[in-house]
Amino acid sequence: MTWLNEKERRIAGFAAIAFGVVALLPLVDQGYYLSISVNIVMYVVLCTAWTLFSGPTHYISLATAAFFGIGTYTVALGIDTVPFPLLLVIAALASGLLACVVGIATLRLSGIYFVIFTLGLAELVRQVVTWLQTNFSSSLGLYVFTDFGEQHIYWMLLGLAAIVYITGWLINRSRLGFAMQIIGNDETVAKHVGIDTARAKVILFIISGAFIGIVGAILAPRFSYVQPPSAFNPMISFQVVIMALLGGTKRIWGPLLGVIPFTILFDQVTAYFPNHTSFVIGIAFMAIVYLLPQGVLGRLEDLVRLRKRFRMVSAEEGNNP
Amino acid sequence: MSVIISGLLLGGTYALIAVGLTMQYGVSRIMNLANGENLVFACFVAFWLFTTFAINPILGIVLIVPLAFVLNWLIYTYAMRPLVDRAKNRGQLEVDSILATFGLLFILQGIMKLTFGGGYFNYNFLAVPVTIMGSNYGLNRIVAFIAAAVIAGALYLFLNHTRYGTAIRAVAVDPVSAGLVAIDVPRASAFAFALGGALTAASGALLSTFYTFNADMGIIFTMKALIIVIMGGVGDVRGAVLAALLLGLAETAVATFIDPGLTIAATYALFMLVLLFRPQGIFGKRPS
Amino acid sequence: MSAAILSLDHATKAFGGLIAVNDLSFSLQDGELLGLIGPNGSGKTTVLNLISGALKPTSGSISLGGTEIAGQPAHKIARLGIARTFQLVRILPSLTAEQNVVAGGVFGHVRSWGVEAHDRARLLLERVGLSGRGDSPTSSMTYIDQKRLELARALAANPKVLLLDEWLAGLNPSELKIGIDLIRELRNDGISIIMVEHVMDAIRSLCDRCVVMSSGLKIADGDVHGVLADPEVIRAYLGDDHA
Amino acid sequence: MKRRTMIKTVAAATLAGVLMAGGAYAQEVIKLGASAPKSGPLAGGAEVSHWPAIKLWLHDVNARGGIDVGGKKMPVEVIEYDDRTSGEEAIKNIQRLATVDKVDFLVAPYATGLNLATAPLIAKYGYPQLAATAVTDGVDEFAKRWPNSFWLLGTSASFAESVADVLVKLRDKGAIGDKVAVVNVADAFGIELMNAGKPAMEAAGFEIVYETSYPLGQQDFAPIISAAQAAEPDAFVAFSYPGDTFGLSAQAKIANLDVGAFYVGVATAFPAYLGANGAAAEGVLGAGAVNPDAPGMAEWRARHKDVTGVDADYWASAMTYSSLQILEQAINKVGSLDKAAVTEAIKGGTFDTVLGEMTLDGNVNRKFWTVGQWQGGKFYGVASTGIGGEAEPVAKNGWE
Repeated sequence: MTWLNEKERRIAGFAAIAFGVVALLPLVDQGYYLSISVNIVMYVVLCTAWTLFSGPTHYISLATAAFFGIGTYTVALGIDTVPFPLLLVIAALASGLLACVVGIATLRLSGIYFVIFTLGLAELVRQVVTWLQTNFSSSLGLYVFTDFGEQHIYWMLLGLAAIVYITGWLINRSRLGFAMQIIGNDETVAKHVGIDTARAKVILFIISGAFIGIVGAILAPRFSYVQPPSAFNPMISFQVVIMALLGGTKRIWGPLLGVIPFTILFDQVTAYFPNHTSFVIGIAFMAIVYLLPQGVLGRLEDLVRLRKRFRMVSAEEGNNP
Repeated sequence: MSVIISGLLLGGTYALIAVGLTMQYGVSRIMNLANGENLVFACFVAFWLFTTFAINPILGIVLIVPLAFVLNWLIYTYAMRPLVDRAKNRGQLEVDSILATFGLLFILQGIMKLTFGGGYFNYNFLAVPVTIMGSNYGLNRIVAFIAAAVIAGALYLFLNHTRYGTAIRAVAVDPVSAGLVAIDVPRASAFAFALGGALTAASGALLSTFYTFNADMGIIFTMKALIIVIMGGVGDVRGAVLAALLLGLAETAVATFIDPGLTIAATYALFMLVLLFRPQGIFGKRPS
Repeated sequence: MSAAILSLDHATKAFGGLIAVNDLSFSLQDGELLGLIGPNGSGKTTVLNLISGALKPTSGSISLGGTEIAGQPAHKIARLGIARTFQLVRILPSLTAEQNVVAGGVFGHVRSWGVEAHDRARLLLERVGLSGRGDSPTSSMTYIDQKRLELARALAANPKVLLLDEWLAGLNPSELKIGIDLIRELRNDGISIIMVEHVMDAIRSLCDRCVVMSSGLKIADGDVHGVLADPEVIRAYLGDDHA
Repeated sequence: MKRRTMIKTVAAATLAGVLMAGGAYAQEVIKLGASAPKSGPLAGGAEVSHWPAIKLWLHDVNARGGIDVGGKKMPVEVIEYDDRTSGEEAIKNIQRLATVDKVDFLVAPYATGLNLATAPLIAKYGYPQLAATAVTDGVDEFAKRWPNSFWLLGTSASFAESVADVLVKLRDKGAIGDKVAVVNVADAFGIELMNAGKPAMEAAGFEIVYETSYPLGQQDFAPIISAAQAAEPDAFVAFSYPGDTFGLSAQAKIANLDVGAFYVGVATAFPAYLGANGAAAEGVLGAGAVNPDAPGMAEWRARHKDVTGVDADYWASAMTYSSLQILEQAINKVGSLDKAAVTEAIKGGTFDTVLGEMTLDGNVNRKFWTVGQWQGGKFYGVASTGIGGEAEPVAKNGWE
């Protein structure tokens, strides 16, 4: 492949090996470690998809729960009649469509309106779904019975993670990615060099939303019983923002650095302080905000920069007789 | 007619929820996600004062407000100031304050859970019917509505007819220029944040007389408050009150004439319309 | 004389009660270098903003080679072949110099991408006097270099009309000479240019024609020397006493 | 402190002694895992009906020296996790309990959704799942799908049909006429009850004069109550959840809704309901019940207050406690901690619980309380699916 340079080929190789190794996990453990890994991979995909849009644009989207819930509901409604892979496609289309409508309506506004509107979007969709079901069907809860075990969900999520990373990488080297970089630098300049900034943002929002919808769809079989409050749980939106920002949104693998420690931290807190979860999480959270202002990624880059400088200094000193 | 009165009463409640946040977000630039927790916390304190010492909640406000003022002042000084100082631009501060107050939300929630547990609480105060034009309304709601009017009115007078109030409005419009005309911006911001917190707490005490609350409910209030603040125009008391009343009327009308299942949908539809046609808020000035 | 490539017809822009551009009409001929001058606050930058699409005119028409562009979004106008620089230089700080220039060409009316775009960017950098600086971080560049870079970015779009907003402001005398020479070369290459400028020497030595504005109105339009001698123009610049 | 256990002082001392005696025996303590909401939307309910009941049972069983397993008394230790009212979290907790903590048995999660979300996993590990707080019409299907699951609290259909029966009784007494206003919360529970309740009431000759649903989390009930009032019903029925149960009642009282029967759903049986409404609670009908005058019940309630510091509710608290009694008796009968054997023992056995004798026919408890009523400061069961000992329903007589 001529369109990959040496370095890229090496990274791709490492990534492929890493994915391969991680994919072997269900063969080692089918219990708790698999469960927490499903959660980790799920949030990795959610946060990375979120970052695809929010990283370059700096718009904070709290609509994750809405897309996720739409994905979950797509599967819950269709599982008995439609083949699962097709449901994943429908989930992607449905949440992408929602992202498109919301994006067109709100992305020309400034950031804060977008935050509030997306915050309410999950509630809105949840209420509309509830209302439709109340008035046009006999029951609210839907049962999703499949033969999928945790390991199948895990593998599907891993596969999706790979697709998200590849998509992100392709976007970065495409005109769209370059356009987003310019928009992130200076939106006025972006417009004057001919970039349709609104359209670029909407496209990214659609891609991001579609991926989140697929995650919701993949996760649906994990909950045998789907109902609006669990499918459109606003906590998902918040956790995604927090983990992604914690990791760092400047690079596509930034969120990974947030999701892993955060999921483990959350889990340990639940285990060690079941009665003080909120309190301890709150403290941990404030500490993160104050101690890691640029996220783990920022801190890591600082360290790398420091080391480089240190090396240069010591090299210079070494040259002195 | 009863729809209008019910709607206004509900709107009054919403106004109470939102005026505090409009100060905190509008002036201090802190998008306080823990606003609802602050409110529920006050509910609990009012409940505790009422059930333990038989102090009536209206009187309880006298105790709660200064306490909340000091507490919020401390929160701003020790938790928010460092963020304001290190933020390079408004966007950065927005992100940081969202994250920090999200942590604060959990801490407050944790404290409430440790002290009161996770169960539902309510108590009876002024839950007596008052008949207006043939329909009954709870006296506690009417009291809350009157209190909302008094609070909003006092705040409006303070902001528009006192020296310090004018300074605070200046900070709301442009902190940098305000600093140039010798306004102590950090102090004004801290004051506005503390004042906002105190107002929210006062609302909590009033709301506790007719809402059933538990430690997990804060976020519901925060969401409503945010919508109202944005609809009204950030930092604009008149706008917030008007938006609150509008929302109260719209929700009641939808619940009565269309379907109670669509009230949230109505809220967002209204929100969206305001955003599309007057993105600067009801009274906000269009930036040139 | 060749045909007008850009023309404004009764263009007006009002901000609330303030009329920044009042019923302005003029046209730019193909290959012409037009100076747009006037005292501070007379509405010159607003005119550039109207042409480039940063602002929508309240009324009137603006056409580029016969196509109506008034009120079109900035990105569409850019794609039709109008490029600009900014009064306060706007560099894309996280990109390298070469990427900055590439940015100008990727989305413009001649859309280049990939190796070809980078080759072109290097040529343009060379042309504005930044050869071999393609990989340097933009934050460490001097003011004149940032201005050169911005110009290269505008040229990357291969524009039909180039708008220069006080591009020569803030340069020292030796830099100024380099700058003037550079603009002259562009003009000799046949690019149509409108330049808003306060540096009168530059206007005198470069421009074919001048449009003078005062308080949003056009008060003079014509040959540079004639216009600068017009009493009304002098009054606008210096006040009634000097007329 | 890792894994806050709820062992009380006496038991803890015994346990410490046993542990210090050395690890000669493979196991001395029975580990019981519990994952349920301590935060999130359902925490409010779990704090009333779920956690205190576990605490009380643990106190009781350890005060006896533990569970008698094949002649040896083994104290019980509970490992608690907060599922934050989230299915993902609940699944992870169950995984952790089963594979990391390696607990011997589980307390079933709280509420219908979380029980169903975790059921496949619990089935995979073979624990008996005694769902004491799930009300759903799928009980038989679920019992078949997961043979280790047991469904104790009843079905929505029975709950709703009983409401119609109670209304018929009241009509026969002349307390109410034919006009009924029905509202429901737009959640699984509310909708299932509405779907079963409406036809049942219509079949019994009632006329539905007002009908609507409202979303979960609704806080303002003035429009609903005034619209209902405008329809001039004789009875008001709300298939509601805790927050709305309180809200509807408060609004009905303020509006002085003049009905002969007032029914609200979940949380009517909470002690807080009486606390909030005082004398106005008298005559209010609600979902679920117990017989507070049954033998041992008063004593049990007193002990509940004593040990946990809070009052038991008049419905699910006792069922949660009973589910643990069933588990204890089944372990006792089998004489080992073998999960499959204990599950089998639960299937075939008859158990002595605080709610009386209980058998699980096809993994389902067929005898349960469906409607209760506040009468003289206690919540009496007025309808059940054949338990016996029902109180007579009385007319709601004003709000003073």
